[in-house]
Amino acid sequence: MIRVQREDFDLGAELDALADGNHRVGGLASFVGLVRDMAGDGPVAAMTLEHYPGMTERQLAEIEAEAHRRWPLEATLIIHRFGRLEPGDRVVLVACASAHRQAALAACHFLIDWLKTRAPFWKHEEAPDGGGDWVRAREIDDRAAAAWDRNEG
Amino acid sequence: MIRVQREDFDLGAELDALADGNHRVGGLASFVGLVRDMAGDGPVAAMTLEHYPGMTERQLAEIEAEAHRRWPLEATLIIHRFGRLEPGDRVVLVACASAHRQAALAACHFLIDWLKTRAPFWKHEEAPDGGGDWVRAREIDDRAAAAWDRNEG
Amino acid sequence: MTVLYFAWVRSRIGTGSEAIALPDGVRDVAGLIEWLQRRGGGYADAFADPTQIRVAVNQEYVDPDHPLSDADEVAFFPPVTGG
Amino acid sequence: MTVLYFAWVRSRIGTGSEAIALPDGVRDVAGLIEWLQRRGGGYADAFADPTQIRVAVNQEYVDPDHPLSDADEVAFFPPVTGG
Repeated sequence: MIRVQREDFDLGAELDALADGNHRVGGLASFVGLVRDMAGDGPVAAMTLEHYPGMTERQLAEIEAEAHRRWPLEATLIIHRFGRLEPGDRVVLVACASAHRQAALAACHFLIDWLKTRAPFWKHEEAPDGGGDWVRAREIDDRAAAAWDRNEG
Repeated sequence: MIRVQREDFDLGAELDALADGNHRVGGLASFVGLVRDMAGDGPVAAMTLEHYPGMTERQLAEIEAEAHRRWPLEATLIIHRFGRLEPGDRVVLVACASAHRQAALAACHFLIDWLKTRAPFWKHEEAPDGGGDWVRAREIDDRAAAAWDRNEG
Repeated sequence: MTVLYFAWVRSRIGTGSEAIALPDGVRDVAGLIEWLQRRGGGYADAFADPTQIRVAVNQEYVDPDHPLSDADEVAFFPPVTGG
Repeated sequence: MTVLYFAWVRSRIGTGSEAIALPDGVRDVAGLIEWLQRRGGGYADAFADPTQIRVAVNQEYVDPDHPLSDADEVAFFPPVTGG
């Protein structure tokens, strides 16, 4: 399931719903990304996430479908927020339920790594002094995503 | 933090508390293990988890300390239940909060892999016909834990 | 065509969206980028280093040799930084 | 010594805990296992295949050559299956 929204989400309710009543689920792995108060360039007062409506949902659905092709998953969930967020705010949730622990953990890791290099979101950071700049993509994220390419069939 | 308990836990409340107010946290990874209604040998009506009080807490604390030695973590939590559990019930939670996504994800994966081969818990499964047997350790779990040895130092 | 700009590509150009009739002689994405660069000003600035630009046509990532038609939705943006 | 048994080791022996004075000639874990095997019955059954037995002394995993003293807490159990 894919959700792109301005609003926050209830982490516990989302995770509980993912396995609810499905007794084939043996493992539920999740990752939540949060806004930090520091970035590479210094303190961060807030950030604004811009995205490409339409393409975002399409890319997230493709990433989710790829996870289901690679691992035996009972359920998956991706929630990504946009708009203005402050330190401590949740940005993104990816979660995978599977009969098997390793499948749930690997698929969760894969989803967030691919999402970070493929989903059309861009962060604009505000510094406490009122300045601001677009966050630059990091090579380390490209390498993390590319590692999953090498693992492809 | 380590908790060994008979009672269920509130997943959302536990995860929210782990990063609460700590704006250095950029990623929160978690894994929940649940009781499945099927095992290798057939349907499962319930299971009872026996453990070794004292040694359990000591081993979990050692595993948690090892994760903190290997990765820069802001907070970690391990909750493991014991007693009688039915399909759909939560068995275990491991969660890691870090400034960095890869550290949170890797440490979470490490914690559950090591826990499964080192924490003194034993599952006794009940079949629907009233029969029951002790779950046998799986070689695949030994290999998963051993993979983290090779990554040592 | 509908042409969309996001993040600093949008900031530099000064608009997020515009309608552009497929220019004479432009057949693919690379051709459209060259045409936009020649507009000068914010466009020249935004497309100064094409290696820093990602392109989607009809909401799918494409390479510079991807052909264009007047019905396409074309989007230009920097490498993504969500998650 | 306090000697503890868990899971199917406990089921086969029929008790989870007993006090045993360190027997004459037993100096290490391997020696204690041999001594317990010689008790026969459920003990012989539980320790029939020592490769299936894990041992902790004072709540830490140890190898068969770990020395024993009368003050130790010794635990025998199968490979763990939690998580």
